[in-house]
Amino acid sequence: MLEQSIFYIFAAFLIFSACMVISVRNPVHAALFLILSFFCSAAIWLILEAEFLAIALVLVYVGAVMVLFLFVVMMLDINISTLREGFSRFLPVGLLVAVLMLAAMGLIVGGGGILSDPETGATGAGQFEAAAGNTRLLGKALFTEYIYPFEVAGAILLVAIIAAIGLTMRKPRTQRTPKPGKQVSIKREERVKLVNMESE
Amino acid sequence: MKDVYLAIVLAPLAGAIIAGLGGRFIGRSGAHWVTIIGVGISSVLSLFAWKHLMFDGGEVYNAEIYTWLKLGDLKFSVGFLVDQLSVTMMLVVSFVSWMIHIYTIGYMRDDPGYQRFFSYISLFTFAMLMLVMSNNFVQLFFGWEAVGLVSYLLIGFWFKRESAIFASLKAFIVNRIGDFGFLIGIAAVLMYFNSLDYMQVFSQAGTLENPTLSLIPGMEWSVLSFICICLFIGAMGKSAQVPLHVWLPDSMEGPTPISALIHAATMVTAGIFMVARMSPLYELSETALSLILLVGAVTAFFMGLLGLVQHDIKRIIAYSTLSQLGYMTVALGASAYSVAIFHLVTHAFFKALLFLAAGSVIIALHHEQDVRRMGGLYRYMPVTWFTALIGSLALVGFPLTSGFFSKDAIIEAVHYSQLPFAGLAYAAVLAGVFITALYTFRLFFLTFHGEERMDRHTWEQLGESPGVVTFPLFMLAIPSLVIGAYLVGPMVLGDYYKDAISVSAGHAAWFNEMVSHYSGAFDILVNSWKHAPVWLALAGIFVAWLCYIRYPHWPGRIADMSAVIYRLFVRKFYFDEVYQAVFAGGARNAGNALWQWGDVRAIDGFLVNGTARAVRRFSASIRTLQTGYLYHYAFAMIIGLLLLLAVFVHQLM
Amino acid sequence: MLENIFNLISEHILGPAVGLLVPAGYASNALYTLEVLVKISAILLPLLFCVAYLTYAERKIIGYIQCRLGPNRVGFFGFRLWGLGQPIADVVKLIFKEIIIPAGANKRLFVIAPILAMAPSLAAWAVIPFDETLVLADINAGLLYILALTSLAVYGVIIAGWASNSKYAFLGAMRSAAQIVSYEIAMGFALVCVLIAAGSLNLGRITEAQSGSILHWYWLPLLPIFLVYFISGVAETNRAPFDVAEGESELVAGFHVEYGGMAFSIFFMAEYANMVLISVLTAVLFCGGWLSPFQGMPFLGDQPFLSEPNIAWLLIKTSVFLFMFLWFRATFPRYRYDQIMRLGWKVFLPITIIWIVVVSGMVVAGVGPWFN
Amino acid sequence: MIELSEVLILAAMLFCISVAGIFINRKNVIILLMCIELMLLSVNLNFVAFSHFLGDIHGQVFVFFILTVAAAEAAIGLAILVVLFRNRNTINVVDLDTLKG
Repeated sequence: MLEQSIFYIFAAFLIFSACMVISVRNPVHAALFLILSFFCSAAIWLILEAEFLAIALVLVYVGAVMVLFLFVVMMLDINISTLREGFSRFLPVGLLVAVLMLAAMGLIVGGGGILSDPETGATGAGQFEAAAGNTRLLGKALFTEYIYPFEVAGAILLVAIIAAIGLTMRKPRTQRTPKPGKQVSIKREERVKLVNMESE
Repeated sequence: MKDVYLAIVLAPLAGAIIAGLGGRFIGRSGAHWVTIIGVGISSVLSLFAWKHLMFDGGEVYNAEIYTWLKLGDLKFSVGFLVDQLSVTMMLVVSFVSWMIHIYTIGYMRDDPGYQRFFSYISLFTFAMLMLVMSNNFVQLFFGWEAVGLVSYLLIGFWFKRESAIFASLKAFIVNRIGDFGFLIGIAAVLMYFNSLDYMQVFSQAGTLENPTLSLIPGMEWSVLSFICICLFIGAMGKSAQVPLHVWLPDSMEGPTPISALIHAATMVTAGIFMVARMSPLYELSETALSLILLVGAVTAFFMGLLGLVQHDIKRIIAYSTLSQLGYMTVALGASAYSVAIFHLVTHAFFKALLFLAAGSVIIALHHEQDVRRMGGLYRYMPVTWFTALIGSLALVGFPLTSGFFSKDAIIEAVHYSQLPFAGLAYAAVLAGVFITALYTFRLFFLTFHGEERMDRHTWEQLGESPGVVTFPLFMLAIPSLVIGAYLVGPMVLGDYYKDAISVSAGHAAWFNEMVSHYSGAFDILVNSWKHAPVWLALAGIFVAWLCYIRYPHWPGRIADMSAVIYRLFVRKFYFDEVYQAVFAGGARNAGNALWQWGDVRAIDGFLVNGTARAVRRFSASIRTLQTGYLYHYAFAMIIGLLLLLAVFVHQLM
Repeated sequence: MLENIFNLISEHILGPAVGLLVPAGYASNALYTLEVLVKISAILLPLLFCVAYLTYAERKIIGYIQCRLGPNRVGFFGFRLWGLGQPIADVVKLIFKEIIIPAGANKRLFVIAPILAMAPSLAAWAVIPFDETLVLADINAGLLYILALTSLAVYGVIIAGWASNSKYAFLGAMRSAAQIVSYEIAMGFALVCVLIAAGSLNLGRITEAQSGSILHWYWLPLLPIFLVYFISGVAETNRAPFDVAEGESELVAGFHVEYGGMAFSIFFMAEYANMVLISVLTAVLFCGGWLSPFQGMPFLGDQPFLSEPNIAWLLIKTSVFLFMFLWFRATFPRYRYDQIMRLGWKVFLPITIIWIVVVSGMVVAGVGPWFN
Repeated sequence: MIELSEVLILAAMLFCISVAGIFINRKNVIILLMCIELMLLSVNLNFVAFSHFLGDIHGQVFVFFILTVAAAEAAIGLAILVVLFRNRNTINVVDLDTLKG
């Protein structure tokens, strides 16, 4: 009962923030709402007993990826008004497509318990070992069964790092630093030129 | 004897190499000395070999010297077959060549390509000797091609003259056509006899008399006829028989010694020699013999006609060469191989003599070759006049000269032959005698007698040629006079060739009938007045006297009266024009068509650029789908997803 | 002891109150909620009090270090009492000051920003174990939770800087954000070392894993990590010598230059609360938390009071680290910005990564008294 | 207790909202990226839900990997965006059509 109400509250927040993400004018606000939606889904994942992933979502997405997003959004001097062109024009189309898709998905989901046993209606919910802990289970799966994909994921991240750096790095500007030794050793003749002029 | 034969072949080669590669070091005199000595060695040794074979009872030499390569059972080798036939050829070739070497010293005195020229003619001698001494088809083909190559080099010797280059190319290409047939013939020999050695092939020849092959379905050809005709096509090219004769008159663009050596005495006789050498094969195919007879008759008659209207002194002789080669071919066709070779020998001497005499005239007139600008030269060049007279009489077949015996023998041999076309050939060669006499003495009278038509400058410097020129003239004039009388006994009436030439019994019978009328050279000479040829020759000489000495305005009038025929002759029966239009033009058109349609349109246009264009057109239409706007792609994906979902829902329902 | 007090309060005050106010069907839920709220306030109220007096302590200590007296006027009821009334006076003053929102500022975010800054530093206390049993939420992934919340601290700064619509504030915010994100990585890796050593993410477990003696605490086997963590903590809180986000000399006051009154005081409190949090965490993770330093020692270890685990030990350790924060501020000059980044990326990160390998090796090999 | 379908419908709504977001914010690359993040979030939500209701940890493993790849994607996407803005001075999708046919 409590769990369900918490789920609904977060779900409502999630939907609200997602709607805001796609509809607000300012990209900074959109990013902030996206952060909120990540938070909400992290909370939902917690309810669904995926603690590690929930925290990882916050850690990775909210703590790192979205900071990057905000960085970029804030740093780039974006002309918002031109980007909003056609918003209202495409709103009906977008809504139509979304509604159609939602209807289709709803038909599929509502078409009958996808996971439950057709006869008993039982699901496997709550079958995780209580004592083991989500992180330990996930770690076991990752480092035994999925060790190879895990390594590949690491390689992908490495490539992403290199790519991001390679794309954005600019050559350091050549700095002109004063050299005191040279400044001291300068001679008067090199700098001052005496000119004889007739006075007018 | 092997060393002697090797020396005969290699001495000219050594001379050619030294003169050709080292010409700069040994200088002009070094070049002519080394080559003349080389050819002299082979000439003297040939004489020795001839003597050895003929009088000392020497064995026929047939052996392999060197194996070039082996392909399974097939063996390509260098070997010599020196029998009565080839030793005769060796003697003639090397002797004439020797004389011409000496003559060249005088003729080419001022030419910058002196060493090169000596190298070439020496190399030519080597190639010709290789050809005649060969004991297998590959070496024959090697010599065949080598003389062709040297011929090409020599015709184009004055490579700055455009006409010379054109002529050399023409000779080369026309010879290629003949060589193609020749090569097919050799390939067929290899295919059916599985050997390229003469003796092995000849010994098996009888087994192939009946088998047939069909190149075109439904047409059965005798294998042997096929081989013989193919080989004869080669001979047609080399010996300039109609219709592959067109290169020979043009080859007169080369220096005169070359005209004498190659295009009169030696190379063009290669075809005659080859057919004679293959007599065991030809004897088995009457089809081939008939064809030879026909071709020879046509060449002998019609090419002689062309000689009547030419103005270039060398070209007149060249047409006479064609005509005489026709005579030899006719003899071959009549199975009178020995007579053909006999005429070959005599012709080599007197035709070389005529050419060299013409060359002497040309020297004296500062390279003026047009007979209309000559005349009355007998006063200034008595030696040349005298030797040229001997050569002309021999060519005409005046009794007692060598030409009389050989030509008479051919005419009689054809007379008794009973092959198809024999009658036609007989008429042709008879008429040919008259024509020969006519054009020969036309040339002679125009050059040496009558009005002096050369320009003043030339006239002032007229004089006899130097000794190196006149010496060979004498040396050739002697055999031109006497060799016929000397050789007619053994060669025609006797058993000179022994096994070198084989004639089938049926054909031999006709020939023996002819032979039976005579008992010796004197007998022939005495009975000559009973035969038409002598009277025809005399008539020809008389007509020539009438037209060019007595009434010089006649020829022009005759030409005007028969303008059509005259033009036909002047244009050489339009052979060149037809070839130019049909073959050269056809090839050019075919090439153009292939280029325009095959290359530019089909390959470039359709296959290469066409695919590219198709891709470009296709992609141009496809490209409009790609707006480059991110959201269009996103829409596409989303709508695709929606469709997928719809399908899924539909299935679920 | 504290446990018992709480139980008494729950039984005798909360229970009847809920019974009076809430329908019977929801009573248990309501009671539970109420209990949690009470617990939260039991942690937070002392914390805020602590924060208030930390400011006093800072001024006093730095004053003494700099041969000054520090605040010494405001007292209670006419007594000066070494200026102990100063924090109270400050609070009263700030509460009654008007909050000025600059023109062109994003009003809502401007207001939310200080709360966002404050909230994570308070929320993190939920998993801090004061005792074996005395912890608000004894969750398994406690360390991760801490990590996640510390990473959220950056939002307050960023939003404050952006919403102020001022270039100084924005520059400070950007600096702060980059700095926090950078040091968070070093910090995260340091925590990974700790969790490898302890084999648990639960902070209580980690503390217990260190029991034995002062030499069993993780400061010794993880000495480089201990230093890295603490220094990164200083950087995370934007304290001197890493306080370029405020950077009075060039940015006036950095991200909160436009703030005044209570809004400013909340940023101020957030900063100090963060300091306390880092100090507590350092104590828990590396210095044995509530464990006695005299445990297992000859002579002193036999004393019943000295050797027993006690919340007092945690408080003492925390105070020591807090003192170090103040000490740093009084001692070190401010880092240049590129030096800060260099330190974070090129020094701390490699050290932590190498030490992860070392610790893993030690754990596998079962080195010393720590990893058996 | 929460039903699986409740979570799934929540995820579906989230997905559809992000689809709508892509439609209506078609010019702003940053919002598009955010919408993609939202989509991934909804997918992850599904995975977590299935994992929970099946009692199978593998769903969460997948979420883990998705998070990894999505983080990489976001990093590179933003890097590209920054470079884009530096070079073209705009992030308006309409102006970024150099690759069109």
